[in-house]
Amino acid sequence: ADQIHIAGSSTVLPYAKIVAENFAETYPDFKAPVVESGGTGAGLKEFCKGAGPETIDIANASRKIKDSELETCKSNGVTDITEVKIGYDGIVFALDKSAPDLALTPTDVYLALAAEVPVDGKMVANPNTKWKAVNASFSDTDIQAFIPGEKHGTREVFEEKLLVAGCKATGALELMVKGGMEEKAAEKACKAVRKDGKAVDIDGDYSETLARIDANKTAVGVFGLSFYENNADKLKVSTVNGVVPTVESVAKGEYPVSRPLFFYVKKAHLEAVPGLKEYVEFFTGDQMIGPEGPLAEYGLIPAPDAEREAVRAAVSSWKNM
Amino acid sequence: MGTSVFLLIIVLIGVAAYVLGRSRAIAVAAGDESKLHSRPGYFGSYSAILSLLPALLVLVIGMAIGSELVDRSLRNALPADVLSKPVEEQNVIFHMIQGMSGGIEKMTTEEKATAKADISTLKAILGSKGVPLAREPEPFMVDAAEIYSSNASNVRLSVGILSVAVALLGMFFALSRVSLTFRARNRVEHVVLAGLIISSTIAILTTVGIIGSLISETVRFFAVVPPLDFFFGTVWDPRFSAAGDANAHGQFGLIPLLLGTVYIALVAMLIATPIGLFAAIYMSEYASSRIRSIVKPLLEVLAGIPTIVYGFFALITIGPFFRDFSAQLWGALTGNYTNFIEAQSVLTAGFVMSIRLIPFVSSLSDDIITAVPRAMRDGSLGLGATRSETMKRVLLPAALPGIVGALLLTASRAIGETMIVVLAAGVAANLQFSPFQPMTTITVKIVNQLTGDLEFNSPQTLVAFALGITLFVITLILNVYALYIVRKYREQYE
Amino acid sequence: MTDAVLNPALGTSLSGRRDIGLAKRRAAERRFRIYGVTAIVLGILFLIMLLVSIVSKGYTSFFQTMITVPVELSETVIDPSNKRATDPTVLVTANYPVIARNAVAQALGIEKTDKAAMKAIKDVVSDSVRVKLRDLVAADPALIGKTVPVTFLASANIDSAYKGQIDLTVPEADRKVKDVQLKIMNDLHQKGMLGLSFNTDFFTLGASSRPEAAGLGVAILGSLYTMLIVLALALPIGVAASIYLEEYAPKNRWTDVIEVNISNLAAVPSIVYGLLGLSIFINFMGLPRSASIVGGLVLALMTLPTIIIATRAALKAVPPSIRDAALGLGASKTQTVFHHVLPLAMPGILTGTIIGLANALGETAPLLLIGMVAFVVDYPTTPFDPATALPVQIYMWANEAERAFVERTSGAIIILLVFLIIMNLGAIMLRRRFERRW
Amino acid sequence: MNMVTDIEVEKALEKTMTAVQDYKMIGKDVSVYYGEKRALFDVNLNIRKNTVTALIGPSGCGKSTFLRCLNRMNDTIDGCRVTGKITLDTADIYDPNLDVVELRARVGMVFQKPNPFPKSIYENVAYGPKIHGLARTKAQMDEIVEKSLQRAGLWNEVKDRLNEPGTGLSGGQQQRLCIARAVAVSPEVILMDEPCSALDPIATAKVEELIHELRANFTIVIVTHSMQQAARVSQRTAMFHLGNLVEENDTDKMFTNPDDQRTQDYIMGRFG
Amino acid sequence: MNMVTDIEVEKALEKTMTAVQDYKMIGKDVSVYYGEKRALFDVNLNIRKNTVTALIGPSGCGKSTFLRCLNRMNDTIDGCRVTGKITLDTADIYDPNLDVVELRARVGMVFQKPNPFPKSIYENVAYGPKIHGLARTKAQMDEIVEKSLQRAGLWNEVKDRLNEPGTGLSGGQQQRLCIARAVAVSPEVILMDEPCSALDPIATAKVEELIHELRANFTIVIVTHSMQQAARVSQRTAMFHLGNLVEENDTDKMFTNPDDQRTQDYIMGRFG
Ligand SMILES: Nc1ncnc2c1ncn2[C@@H]1O[C@H](COP(=O)(O)OP(=O)(O)OP(=O)(O)O)[C@@H](O)[C@H]1O
Ligand SMILES: Nc1ncnc2c1ncn2[C@@H]1O[C@H](COP(=O)(O)OP(=O)(O)OP(=O)(O)O)[C@@H](O)[C@H]1O
Ligand SMILES: [Mg+2]
Ligand SMILES: [Mg+2]
Repeated sequence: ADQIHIAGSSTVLPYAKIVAENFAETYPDFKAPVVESGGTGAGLKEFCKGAGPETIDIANASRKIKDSELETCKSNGVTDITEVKIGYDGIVFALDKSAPDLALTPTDVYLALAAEVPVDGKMVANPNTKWKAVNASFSDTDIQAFIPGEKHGTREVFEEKLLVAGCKATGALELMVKGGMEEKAAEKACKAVRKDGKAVDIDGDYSETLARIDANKTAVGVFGLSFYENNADKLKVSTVNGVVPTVESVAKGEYPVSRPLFFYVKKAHLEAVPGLKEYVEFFTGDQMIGPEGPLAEYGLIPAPDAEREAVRAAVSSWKNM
Repeated sequence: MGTSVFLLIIVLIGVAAYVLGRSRAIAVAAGDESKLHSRPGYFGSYSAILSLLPALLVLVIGMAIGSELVDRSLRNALPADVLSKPVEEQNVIFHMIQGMSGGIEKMTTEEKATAKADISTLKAILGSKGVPLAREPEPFMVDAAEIYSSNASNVRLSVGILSVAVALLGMFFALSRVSLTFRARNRVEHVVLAGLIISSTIAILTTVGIIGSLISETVRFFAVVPPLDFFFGTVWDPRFSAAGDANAHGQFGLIPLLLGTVYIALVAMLIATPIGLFAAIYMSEYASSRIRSIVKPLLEVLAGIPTIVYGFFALITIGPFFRDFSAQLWGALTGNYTNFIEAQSVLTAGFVMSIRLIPFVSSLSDDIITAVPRAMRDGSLGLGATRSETMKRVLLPAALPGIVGALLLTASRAIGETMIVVLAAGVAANLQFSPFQPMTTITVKIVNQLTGDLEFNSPQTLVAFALGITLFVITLILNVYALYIVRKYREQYE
Repeated sequence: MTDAVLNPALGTSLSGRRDIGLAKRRAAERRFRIYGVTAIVLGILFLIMLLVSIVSKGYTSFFQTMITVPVELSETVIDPSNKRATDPTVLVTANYPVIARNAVAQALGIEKTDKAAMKAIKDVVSDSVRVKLRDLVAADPALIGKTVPVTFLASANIDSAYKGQIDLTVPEADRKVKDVQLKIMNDLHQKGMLGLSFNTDFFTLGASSRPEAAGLGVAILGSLYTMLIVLALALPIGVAASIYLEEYAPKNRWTDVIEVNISNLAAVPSIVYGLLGLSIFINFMGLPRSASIVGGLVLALMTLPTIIIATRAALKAVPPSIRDAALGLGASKTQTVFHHVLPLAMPGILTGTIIGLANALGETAPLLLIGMVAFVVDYPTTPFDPATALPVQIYMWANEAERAFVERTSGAIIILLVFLIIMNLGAIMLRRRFERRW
Repeated sequence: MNMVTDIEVEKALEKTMTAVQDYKMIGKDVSVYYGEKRALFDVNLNIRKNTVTALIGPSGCGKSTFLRCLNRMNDTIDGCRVTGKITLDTADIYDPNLDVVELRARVGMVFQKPNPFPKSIYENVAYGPKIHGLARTKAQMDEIVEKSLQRAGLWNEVKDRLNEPGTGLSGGQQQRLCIARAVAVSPEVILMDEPCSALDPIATAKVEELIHELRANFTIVIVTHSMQQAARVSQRTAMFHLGNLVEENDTDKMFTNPDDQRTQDYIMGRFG
Repeated sequence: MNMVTDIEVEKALEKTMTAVQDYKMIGKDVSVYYGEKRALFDVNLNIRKNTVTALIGPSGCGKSTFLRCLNRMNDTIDGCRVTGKITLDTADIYDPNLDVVELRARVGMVFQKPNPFPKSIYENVAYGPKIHGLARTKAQMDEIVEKSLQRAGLWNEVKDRLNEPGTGLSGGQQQRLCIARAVAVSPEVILMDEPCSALDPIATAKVEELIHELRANFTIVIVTHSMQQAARVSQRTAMFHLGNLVEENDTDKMFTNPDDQRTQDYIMGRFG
């Protein structure tokens, strides 16, 4: 392998591409890295297949590697892995420019999209069909939401940060536990999304969601912050808990819905693959993941300074997981 | 010397054998080639085959056996403490040594000396040669790697020499057999036939490969999710279990996917079949050759447009059109402007898919109708039948088995279609019967479960393999049945 | 009999009495014909709808907004400490974008100290100018210190704005292109320094995260390699298999199994072939990921059934009398097949091959699993190098966030279609030479 | 062979009749082109009612081509163009308003190569009557089928296997099936392109007899290579050569004392 | 027709010769089955060297089937099974070790329906010599082609368009082309399945003359429907009926005084 080979999350892909391109321009001695997109799972699977010239060097991930995956890795001889957190991905609700404004809270999201909501102290199948029914301050339009499908890492964040939060806030969780459910099961039930067509899973990318909103002007869609910013002329964003999602508000932790993005480096390849070390160092430098870097410009939410320093420290010592 | 050098030598011998065999045959014939049993070219081919085939066989098999032997001796030579480790661990070390041996061959003597002196530098040196090591090498590995690499090169050399010898032997043997009565053509044709047979088994091998590559993961899936729940479950919700039991896995019910698959394919076929068939009929019977030569390729372009394009067409144009149209229609009828067709629906997917299927139906049917002997047409026309009567009563019945075959082929395309459905029908695994509502298909789920951010060894990913094998078996059963029908038709008309 | 002869009127009267339902049948005939025309018109209408929507969106991608200004390749920026003689890397890592920005500023008479204006210029000039200037200087270091006119790309946003694809009624805050940039654009345009020109880069460049610098070069080359492999494998193997099954094979269980198998393989969803390719070619045989060789192998397997089915149909259509003729002359079965039957079946085989190849050319799903959905910048020199393919590039661009990729997506589709049409035309020409009715 | 004598008796009868008969079909200046190539040159040939007209001539001279003009079967050949005028009972058959279906129902055809449909024997024969609606009941259809098969001398051979495919018969049987099929429509004119070239003498004799019978009600044009056959079955004979009509005459005269030298030479076997 | 008299002279000569001639091919207890159906019943028929043997009999009686046994063309029909023994010069042609290609090169065949290859006329004729290596130079091949076409009486018609496709010829020309093609290989035995059924009399006469010429060097078996033709060209005649060989005899005897009643009836046209 005379070339860095990267695979994994399609969320990280655009950032990896920018870095790869700048890397190639800065280090013309090295070939430009090849960046595959196939999803975090597929990327990690390739990554954990073993150490050898025919295996990939870096796996991009939009979630932390799972323990069971790490185990597989280890049993295949991929024991030395360095984890690199590159920043955060903000998750926003956006509507068509022509649609009425929306200012959501987790409670609103939960009441609008959960499969079951508490009504008069009982859990019933979600009866809300209009936003007005969820929150009197909203407009009288149909609830129609395009949310990430289950294959997306974003979905997990959506569930944890909004549905479960809303579930707790409305007291539904309590209600279920009282009703005899175990805590864990109840939490899981909170994450169940209604299946009557009001909430539509999107397994494609954000551009598909955008196309759907284009075709259905009153619908709300879930996007990555960067995608929204690139399409701000068509979309308008909803606040969550009154906070407008921006790179700053997410970075400061004011905006609640975000997730970290990672990549994993196979240390066994560091010497063998020309440019791998340099690539990782280049990536983690402030000229890339810093607040002024091109990734932030594209929509990556930079980690706080301290976190970035920690990442660089981990990289320079090639810290093992 | 590398294997490729030997390969080149053998090929050269083969070329030489051809030339020699041919000229020897001409010499033997002494001017009257018709006395030869076969053309001189066949003698040449015979010699070439005899020198090439066995030699290549020896080369390939020899290399395989040789490397297996070398591997085995390496494994046996591993230190006892390594052998006592778990198998995965052993494998890792084994592969490291294998990798090292490749790297050591590229190292200069100085580097070797450095590495021998200080084992900790080895990793860096090998790295600079593009050989990654999974962990720090140990001294015993270096020795093992050296033995391994010398063994391997010995094997390569001896197998290479052996195969060259076999090639030469084959050539001389072939040349010695050149005579007037020698049936070179028959021999060559046997080899050709063998080649044809081998080609035809590629299909079987592909099937075996598909099943093989699906089966192990499927077994892992069924170890977690009971097959009954999978095959007869009516709810597809991989992350949520029915009973609310936190530890149970989600519901992997196949039925909604299966129904969606069949439903969408059915809608597509219902639209594509009449259009495609009539287009084919028009082109083969009515259209002038000019129109035919324009229309046919135009329609074929439809088949060539990537499915992803159709998907976006459905998503952006057709879906919204159906939705708005239905709203207008409903409004005009009842005064209440709500859409009864969803933008993403069975109808949208079926419709857009049918556009892509039209050329399949028409192109295949056209070829089949055209292949019906002209005398049939003349016979019917000569009796005063109109063209349409001729078509309906004579040509179509005669072409029926072929057309049924074409339709089945098309239907299977419909079932296997992925990208259009993803964008046009949605990913919602609904169990319902309205063509105006979204449904999803098996293929969509295969793609989604595999390419997402899901954990790669959880049942959520593994289910893709179970779905794959299910789809495979379904189409297999369908095809067997279809073939049976086609055969019955064929008997009737032959 | 004699009576009949004596009554010659019988013949005509018979026809006079006869009602063969002409009016009805003529109507039926007309209806039938109309169905046919309707079907064809519908088919072509669909095609036109598709094409119009693609071409109208994509044709603009063949033109690109370029800026041509005199650029001073100032030594102070490129090599301030004059080390290039000893350390040539300075020429490579120099801050070329600044040079370009300064050049634009100079051309418009903007002071370099005007931070806001300089920032605006930064967003007007494509970052790819770095490579452009670097290559220029690297090729001829003597240019350093001189001022030469250079043509480089405007940024994607400016490109979109210049092409009128950006809705300027939207409030400035929500636009990617701000008013300052628009002013710079217009100023440059008025000075004749900015305009559209044919976008050769679109065909030659590799992937890029910058829409304006993204091209199809790698994808075209990758598709080419892939298709050549498919053709080289699937056509001979498919034809060989068909010949065996159609001409030689005894009709028994085994051939039944093969036959069912083949029609079944034609129905296997392409994604499953991806799984096959991953486990056989990459995991088992150790072929490289993301390479056209694996893509070609997988697509060849996928195309094989299509070709076999078409070839068998074509072979079947060759009348047996031709085989009899050759056999009767003492041609062996093999000679009969290869000298007569196969050439006659060629048009049909070609049709099948085209359909198969067209499918393979447009296929995305299996390539997803073998790593060809990838960001590849460098040209593949062999089929073993990482590459993408056209449909994959389309798929990836379709998923890009930046708006400028939308026209490129359509542009790429247009190119893919052009390839398809060229393939089709070639085959049609071949087919027309041989087509016959028996 | 007592059949032959029958024919001779008939022929004597014939002579007196021809005079009063008028023309069923008239071909005037008929030329045919296959693409660039001209296959017929201004042929003027009239077909008499209730007469058997034989077309003879060396191979490739355009007999089949002329025959196929008479029911416009040439329309089905790409690139084939017909000029001149042909009438059927005064109606111009190349009139654009004319329905070729009606024409072909009135002018039936039997081809050189047997071309049964890949259907059962019964369906083969019933096909024509069915599309033209000639039988209203199954019984009527059965009758038509039986009668037609009998006329073609095939009934006894196939009556027990009417439901077997027609393609399973031997070549000769197939051709007779095709004749039965044409006859079943009861056309006014029947065109036969070497109908007996695939038949054995006995079947040939049967067909000749059948032609003889049919002549009472139908007008028949037959292309044949066998001059004996032409002499036996026809009353009028037309001789073609290189796309030209050389001579048309009473069969008797033609074979005894032809007007044209070429005819004489051909019949004597001096060229071809 | 002076050719006929020639033949008669020959025939007289023939008589004395037949006695000394031995058999070129011997068929012993030949039975043929098409799947379940039996088409030939224990036929014992020997083919004499340098003799023309005619096979006659009513349609469907198995003439073609027997003929196709002689060069194993029946092998190509699925489900066709041959029992019994057939030898060519003492060699069993159904011997598994025998190369059927070689057999067919020695026993050539002309079919009932003209089946030229869709190639040029030249290539049609040259194909056989090419695969059997009969010509080493283009000039030799040209000669073979010209000679073969001349023998088939086609040379004058096609000499200016040797490069045009053979399928563009008229039916009769096509069949003569096929004969030329078969002759070009110079086989020992030539099987002809109604070779003249698509030919006009002149071409037929030419072919008959050709058959006559060829007999000097080749052994010929010809299936024909025309008893006149059988009488004209053959020295021996075999009569089939319902898959059985009824009688095999000198042609003269056969047509004047056959041993078998059925032969007599058939020749007299009493059945078929
Ligand atoms: N479809 C066609 N395309 C081109 N030329 C043709 C076609 N059919 C016939 N011809 C040519 O037209 C001429 C007359 O052909 P036609 O078939 O009418 O002859 P024919 O007298 O019936 O001959 P035969 O007795 O051999 O059947 C021939 O030269 C032939 O080559
Ligand atoms: N391929 C076949 N499959 C089944 N039956 C066949 C096949 N070929 C011929 N037969 C049958 O075998 C019998 C003998 O046929 P064959 O063709 O030998 O007759 P023939 O004497 O040549 O007749 P014709 O004079 O009509 O050519 C017929 O009854 C025919 O139906
Ligand atoms: Mg003709
Ligand atoms: Mg026969």
